[in-house]
Amino acid sequence: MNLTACLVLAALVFACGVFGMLRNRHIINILISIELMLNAVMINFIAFAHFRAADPTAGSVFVIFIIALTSAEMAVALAVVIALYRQRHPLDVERMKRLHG
Amino acid sequence: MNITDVLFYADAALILGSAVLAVSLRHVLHAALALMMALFSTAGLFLLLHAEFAALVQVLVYIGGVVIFIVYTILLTAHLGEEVPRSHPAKQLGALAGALLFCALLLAVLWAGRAWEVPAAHAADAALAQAGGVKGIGRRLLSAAPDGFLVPFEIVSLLLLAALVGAISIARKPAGDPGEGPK
Amino acid sequence: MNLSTAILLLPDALLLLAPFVVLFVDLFFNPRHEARPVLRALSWVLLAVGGALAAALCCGEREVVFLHAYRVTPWMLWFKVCFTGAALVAARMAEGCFAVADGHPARLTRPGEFFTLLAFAAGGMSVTVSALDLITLFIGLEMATIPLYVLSGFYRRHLDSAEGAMKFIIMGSLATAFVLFGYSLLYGATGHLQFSAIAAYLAEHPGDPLVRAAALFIFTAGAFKLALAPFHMWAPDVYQGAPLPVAAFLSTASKAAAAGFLVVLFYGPLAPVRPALAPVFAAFAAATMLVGNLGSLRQTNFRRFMAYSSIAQAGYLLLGFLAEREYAVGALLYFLVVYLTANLAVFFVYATVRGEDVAAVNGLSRTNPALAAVLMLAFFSLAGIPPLAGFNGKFWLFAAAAGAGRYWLVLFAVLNSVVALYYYMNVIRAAYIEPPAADARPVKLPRADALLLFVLVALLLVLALWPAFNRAVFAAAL
Amino acid sequence: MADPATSWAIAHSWLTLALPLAAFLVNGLALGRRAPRAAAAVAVLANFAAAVVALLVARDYFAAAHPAPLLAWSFPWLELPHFAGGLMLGIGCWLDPIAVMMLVLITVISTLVHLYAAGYLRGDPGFGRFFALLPFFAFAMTGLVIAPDLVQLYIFWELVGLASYLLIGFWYTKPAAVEASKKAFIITRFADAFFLIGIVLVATALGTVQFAAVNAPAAGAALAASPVVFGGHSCSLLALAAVLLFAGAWGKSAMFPLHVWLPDAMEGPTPVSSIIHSATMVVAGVYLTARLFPLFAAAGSALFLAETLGAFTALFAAVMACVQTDIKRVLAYSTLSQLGFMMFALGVADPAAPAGYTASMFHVFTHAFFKSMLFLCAGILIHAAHTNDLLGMGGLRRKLPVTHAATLIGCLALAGIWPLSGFFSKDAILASAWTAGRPWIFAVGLATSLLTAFYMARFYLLAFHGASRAAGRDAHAHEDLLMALPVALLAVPSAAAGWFAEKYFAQHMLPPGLHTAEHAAHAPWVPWLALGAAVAGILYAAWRYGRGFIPSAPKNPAVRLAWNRFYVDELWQVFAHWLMFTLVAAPAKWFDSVVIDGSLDASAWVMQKLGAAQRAWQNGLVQRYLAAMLVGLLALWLLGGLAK
Amino acid sequence: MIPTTLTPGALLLSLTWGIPTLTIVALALLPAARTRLIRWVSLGSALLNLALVAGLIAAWPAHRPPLGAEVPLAFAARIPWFDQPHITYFVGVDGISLLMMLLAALIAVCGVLVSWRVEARAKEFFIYMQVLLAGVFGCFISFDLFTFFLFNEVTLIPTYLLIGIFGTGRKEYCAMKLNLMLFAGSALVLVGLLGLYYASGLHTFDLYALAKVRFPADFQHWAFPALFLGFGVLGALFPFHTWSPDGHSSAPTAISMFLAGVHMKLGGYGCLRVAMFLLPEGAREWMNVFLVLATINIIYGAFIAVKQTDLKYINAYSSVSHCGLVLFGYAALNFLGVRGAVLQMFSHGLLTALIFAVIGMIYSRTHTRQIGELGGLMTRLPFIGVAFTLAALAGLGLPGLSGFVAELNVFLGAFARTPVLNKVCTVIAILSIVVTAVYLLRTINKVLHGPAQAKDEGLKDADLAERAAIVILLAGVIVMGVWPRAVTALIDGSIEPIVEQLAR
Repeated sequence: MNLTACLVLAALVFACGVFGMLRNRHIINILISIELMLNAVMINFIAFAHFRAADPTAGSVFVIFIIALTSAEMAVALAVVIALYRQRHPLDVERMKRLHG
Repeated sequence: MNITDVLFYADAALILGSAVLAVSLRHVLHAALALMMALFSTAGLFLLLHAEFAALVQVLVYIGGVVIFIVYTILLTAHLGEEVPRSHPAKQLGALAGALLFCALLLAVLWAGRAWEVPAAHAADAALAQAGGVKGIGRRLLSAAPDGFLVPFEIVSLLLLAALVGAISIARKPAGDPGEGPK
Repeated sequence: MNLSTAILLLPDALLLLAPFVVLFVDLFFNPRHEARPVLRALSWVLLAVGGALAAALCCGEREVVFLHAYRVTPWMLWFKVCFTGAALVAARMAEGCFAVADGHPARLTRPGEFFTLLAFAAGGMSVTVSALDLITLFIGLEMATIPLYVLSGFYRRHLDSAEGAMKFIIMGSLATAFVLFGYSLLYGATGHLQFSAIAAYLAEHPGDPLVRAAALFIFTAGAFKLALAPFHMWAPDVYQGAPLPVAAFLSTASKAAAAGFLVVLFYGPLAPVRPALAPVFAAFAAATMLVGNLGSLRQTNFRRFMAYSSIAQAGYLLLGFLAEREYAVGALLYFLVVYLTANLAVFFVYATVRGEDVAAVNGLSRTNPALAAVLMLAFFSLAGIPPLAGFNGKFWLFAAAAGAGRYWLVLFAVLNSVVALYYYMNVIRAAYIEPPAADARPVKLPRADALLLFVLVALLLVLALWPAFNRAVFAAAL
Repeated sequence: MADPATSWAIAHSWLTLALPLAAFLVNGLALGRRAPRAAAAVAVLANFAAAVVALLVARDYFAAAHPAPLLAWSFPWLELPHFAGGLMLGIGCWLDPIAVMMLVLITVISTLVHLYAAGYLRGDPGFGRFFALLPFFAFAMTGLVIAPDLVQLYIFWELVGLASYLLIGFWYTKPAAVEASKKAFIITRFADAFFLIGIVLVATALGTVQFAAVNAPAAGAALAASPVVFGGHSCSLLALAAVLLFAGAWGKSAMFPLHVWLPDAMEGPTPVSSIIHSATMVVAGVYLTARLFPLFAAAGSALFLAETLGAFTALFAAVMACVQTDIKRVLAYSTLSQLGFMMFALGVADPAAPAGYTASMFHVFTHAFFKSMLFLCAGILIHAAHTNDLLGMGGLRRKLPVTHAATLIGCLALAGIWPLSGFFSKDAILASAWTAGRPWIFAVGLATSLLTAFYMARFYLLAFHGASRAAGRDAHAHEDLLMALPVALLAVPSAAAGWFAEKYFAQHMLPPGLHTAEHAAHAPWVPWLALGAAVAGILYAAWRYGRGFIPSAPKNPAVRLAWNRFYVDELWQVFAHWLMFTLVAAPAKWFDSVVIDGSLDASAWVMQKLGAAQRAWQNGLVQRYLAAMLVGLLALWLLGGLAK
Repeated sequence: MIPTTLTPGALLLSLTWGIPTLTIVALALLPAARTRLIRWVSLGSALLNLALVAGLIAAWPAHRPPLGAEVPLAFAARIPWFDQPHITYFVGVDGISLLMMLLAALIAVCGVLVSWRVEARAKEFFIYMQVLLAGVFGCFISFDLFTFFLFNEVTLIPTYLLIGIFGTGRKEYCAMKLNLMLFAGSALVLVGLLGLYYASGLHTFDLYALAKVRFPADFQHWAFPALFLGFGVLGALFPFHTWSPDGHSSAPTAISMFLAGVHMKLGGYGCLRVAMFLLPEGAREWMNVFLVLATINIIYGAFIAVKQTDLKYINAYSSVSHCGLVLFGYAALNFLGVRGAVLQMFSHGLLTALIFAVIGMIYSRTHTRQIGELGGLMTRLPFIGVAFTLAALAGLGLPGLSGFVAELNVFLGAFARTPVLNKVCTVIAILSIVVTAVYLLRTINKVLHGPAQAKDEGLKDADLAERAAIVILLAGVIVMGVWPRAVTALIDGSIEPIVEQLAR
């Protein structure tokens, strides 16, 4: 276990998120991919905190804030999903193209 | 290779595996469960890295709150009926290529900047041991000292309030209120 | 902390209090959830903020640091002026949307939530520029964004609105992921979250490649919020879906916040890496101007049009980052203030005529000469024609790029503003040369709105000619 | 006898300039429209006063035994600092024998023509306007002849051209007149452009434009010393400058092939033809050549041109005059022919043997009188017969006795019959050509004399003899006093000028710098030969037209060619039109609207298309947007991270 | 030392744009229906300005600084304005700017006079016109490059509206084209100005401070063409001239007069004042290129004018040709050339304004500008006809009228420059006067001469206001032609320093 391994892991997870974000058509799938990316960032923070930082606590603190933020963001995102659903709009990003040009 | 290493690599494999599953499973609910899996194993990684409090929050808030909320939304919207069709293979391939390219470049950038291999002013081991603990974090979060995070802590509460107001505002059923918009 | 330093914190305190005031008024004194009481509450608070800002600018000290995590200096105050002003104008703009008849496409409901979120967003922006550590910065920026996600999707029965909001959220989240990655690298490189500690580390290790990589990631957040190409693509869709006042707020305050965010970092802890990023600023500025201007050509939807126009303006804005701090911050502030003023005036005119399309102002000079004049002056200011302040604003920024020796970029930018002049003049043509629609009739403007418009237009002239403002923003940047 | 230095008249010679100008201003601004008769009176009186002053000037000037050129007065007009050390252009009065001669000629004839016009144009709606424009011409012409430098000359040269333009087009509702005026202006302008180039060249090379300096031997030497090298060829700057300066004379004096404007100029009222297009303005070219004679002589090129062009034009125009039937055109071609005489006389002269120079000036002098008189007579004829066509006249000698007598004098003078004025001057020219050793030029001159005599006799016979062909139009033919008086007055010098002035010219009219003429051996047979030719011409005309023969439309192709003026006009039309409109202007317009404007519109189109493409790319699919963000991030790395 | 406060002299100078500005306010406050009052206020303001400029010219001999003064301006004041970037409100006048101001003031008065019949949206019309005036005057008194540029750009706003609202023909297209091309020209200027600001190392836009700097050759190498081309666009330099025929032809009469007569001159003025004055080495290096372009302008504009059939287009292309003569004069890089160019600016300004005025009067009566549809107007409209004739004659460079004086200086100056190219181009330029004669005579012959047309029966000749406008302009044309020393005395001393600088 070393820092490099952690970072590579985080990068890979992040890349997974990128892949999912580009590939999946369901909005919630895309949101899940975003969660993965944020998760990768958290891995980074914790890894840096553990292996290198002069102020290791800060890493954990930041992670906590990220989680708080994510929940806020997800709450809003899911609210919009529900709003879309209420208007009988398919949760398919490829059909979400009323606005363009 | 000691036991920590073994645990780490196993955990990493788990994280990565569930991440791959989370983005490649077609069914949303399955994907959400895979995400939950990934987050769980990440919490495990945090433990390995002595970030106990982060792991705790991860499990309680992230998984217990956010992912459950996702699942709840999935269930709520599921009876919309139709499945979202699979992406066009070319697009999937493109996404894969894009992700790989991204990953490669990301690693290249990190590699170019591999300054971490020269250890900087590293925290003392003793400090490290309790850095991720509840006590340390709690003190920092509520401290007005130069190294405290009281201000952002207060502000994030505002943020959460704002998100709450907003989410409710949007998600609330519009039936009751007088017409708004023609649709 | 004595009075003259404490006064610097007063505006922020009031601004962060504003959403609560609105919520409070809405919950307890507005049983029928009408727009007017909450709007009035918000307006008064914002005016109080404005007063506090003025007081802080006039008699405040040069700096105050609150709890080691929150700093206020004059240039930050100017940013706060932008946020407050934009919020105030957007709020007034929104009032009309709450007042229109049921069934009108512009109709808004739930004023309590609307104004609360608007106030939250302004507060978040204010926090962003005052941050002294990465967490506060991050939280501030998110607080400036998340309410806007909601606001842009505020029409619950408009698919456009929800679609725009969804796109905004998805793309915004990706940007958040990027910037967080950047923060993590920065944290990893320096081991700290406090700006002072980061700066200290960078002073010792100026060429740390990890920091530069971090800076690139962090830049994306600003790029996204400023809608720099190719991070711009959310903007037209979101603006089009969003209620008009929200679009106005997005194109003004939100951009100012993004600029503030970049200033905080690139003239703060990350200053040592900024010179290395000059090619980035130059290339993104060029691409953004081009994309924005091309997109604006032949747009018929007003908000889309303004979105592209704002994108182009963001491109000009980016030129400021090529200069050194003493010059850049002043130039950016100057540009922002006049850009905000003009943009808000334009949006206000469209809000008044309730136009979805650019063509809504056809023949405006016949039906509402005063409104038409406002529109014309505002657009000429955006186009950068003197004696309106937009000219000076652009000039200062071009001077920044020229000072960095990038004359080709300046030329490219000015030629871009030729294209911009084309489409701005097309709107002016609509207002002045096209005949009015058959059913067009004069709009009756409430006195407060008329005053507001007058102030906005007067500002465009006063800021251009009266040197005190220039002196103030450039002195504030020191 | 007054001394030129203290002479009142010379000191006040500006009056010759100022009086007509005043008449022009007063008539043009005030009187012309409201009180046309008063305008006529003002114009006549002003010209008369100017003539008096001019005569006094002449008297005082020639009082000296060897009258030297002198600058009577000068006003600064425009300073050219930093140009060849600073140059002051002024409006001044440079008096030398030819200038004084011209001054007298212009003012006197101008006065008479003004008088005549008061009768001729009586009742014309433009009466007042005419009496504004004609003094303007007198003013301009005076300024031209007294010019001490090239720039003043050019200024008044152009003003004279303007006056000519305005007067040819006097009847501006008549399309032919309008066309003719335009043609005259543009063709002379074409020549003047080269003239101006010449002036600029001389001014630049010498740093002066004063005639005194330009004509000095040093100037010629300086010009000759600097060759112009262009594309491997070199020619002396002197030759080039001389040819360019001569170009002005070429156009103004209507030398072939720039002669086409002069016959058309007859569309103007007859008094205009009389003074401008015969007596004074058209000889300005000859005058210019005489003015710059030393310079031209040094160059050679210009005099060679003058000689050959003059001779050719003399013969060429005479041929055309023989077949014309328009009364004024006959006179116009005759004028062309005589201008050719004057020109080649100058061409054959050289500073050492200036007989040609003297003869040319002499002919200018005599020709002015009888030709202006002939035109005035033609005017009376036109009034009488209500037509310009000689074929529509005939038998007018009883109805118009004064005119008849005057015309006879004029025709004989022009034909060169002793002892009328034309004989002396023409004889002098022919003699100078012979003595200068130019037999071919002499032969051409002689042939022209013969033709001249023929067409003038034809003119006379067709107009006055035979039965009237006017079909009653001439029933009210009469001689107006105002018109007859100038004619009668002009008949005197026409008849006698040569006789009494010959010696005078030989004595005084010498190129600048020469005080006594070395008269070469006079070939005594030349006058006899010339007289013989003239008589032969007259006899032939009498034989052809004396018996009441009416020329019908010519059938002989050679005559037809001459009748159609050798198609030079048509060639000009085609050439000028093709060159200017088809070859240059049309492609230029095409280039402007298609290439230049087109490229602008194309760039706008490209921008629009790019805009459309950019908007098409923004297709609403969020994943494309996300991909764009990724691309942006990659671009960031490339720009800011990897590329150090 | 130049005062740094608003001295009385500087105040007077500022009033030249201050009066129009105050008039704008006054007009804005007047009710739109009171067109008579609006007209009179505009005329009063224009006359006041003319009086002011005349007064300044009268005062010039007494106030002109001694030869060799560091700042050869009268009434100069350098008032600090902005600190960052460092900008001053630096006003002053020299002979050249006074002459240009006189031109502007004269044409302003005439412009109001010929617009006497504008009824529809008259308030807007006169307001925009005053904006245009303010910009132009401000430009001529500014010696800080920023303010100079600023005032220059101010003229863009009203131009678009004036042409777009009140114009004729393809007015919107033409207005847009004019504005975009001029703005693009300004782009180059802006880059050049910023270059001067930084490359001088002084961080100033002060013209005379910059003039003391010897800019590095490689800077001059690119900055000169940028500035010269940039201003050249406004001066209708080939091939960036096409905005001018279209724009000027579509504009309403008074605006055509002002745009072609004064506004275009800002380009020539800027070329001289900024590009050549500050970057003499660049000027020497590039002048052959611009010489050739200017020659093309002259001959090309003239030939195209030959082919045009719309009166305004004829005059507009004639302007292209004549404005080419301005740049051509500059290309001589010597005293006479520059003086000729300045004289040509003045002369052409008056002339083209006169011709546009006359064309406008003809158009307002006959409702056509096609020369094929016109004819015989001299009989119907003698006053206008005579004015047109005189204007055309001045245009073709007839001595005694203003054009000749300018052309003579330009030709002599250009020919005096040594290179063969100069001489060849001068010859070509001189030959262009023939083409000029062709199109001008063709025009007046077709329009004025020939038999009077029945459909023109009852046309009224110029009214009092129109006569006044014509007389004012004609007087200028004649005075300059007959007594050019009146004009050269004003400008010669101010051209000296520029030429000295050019030789540096």
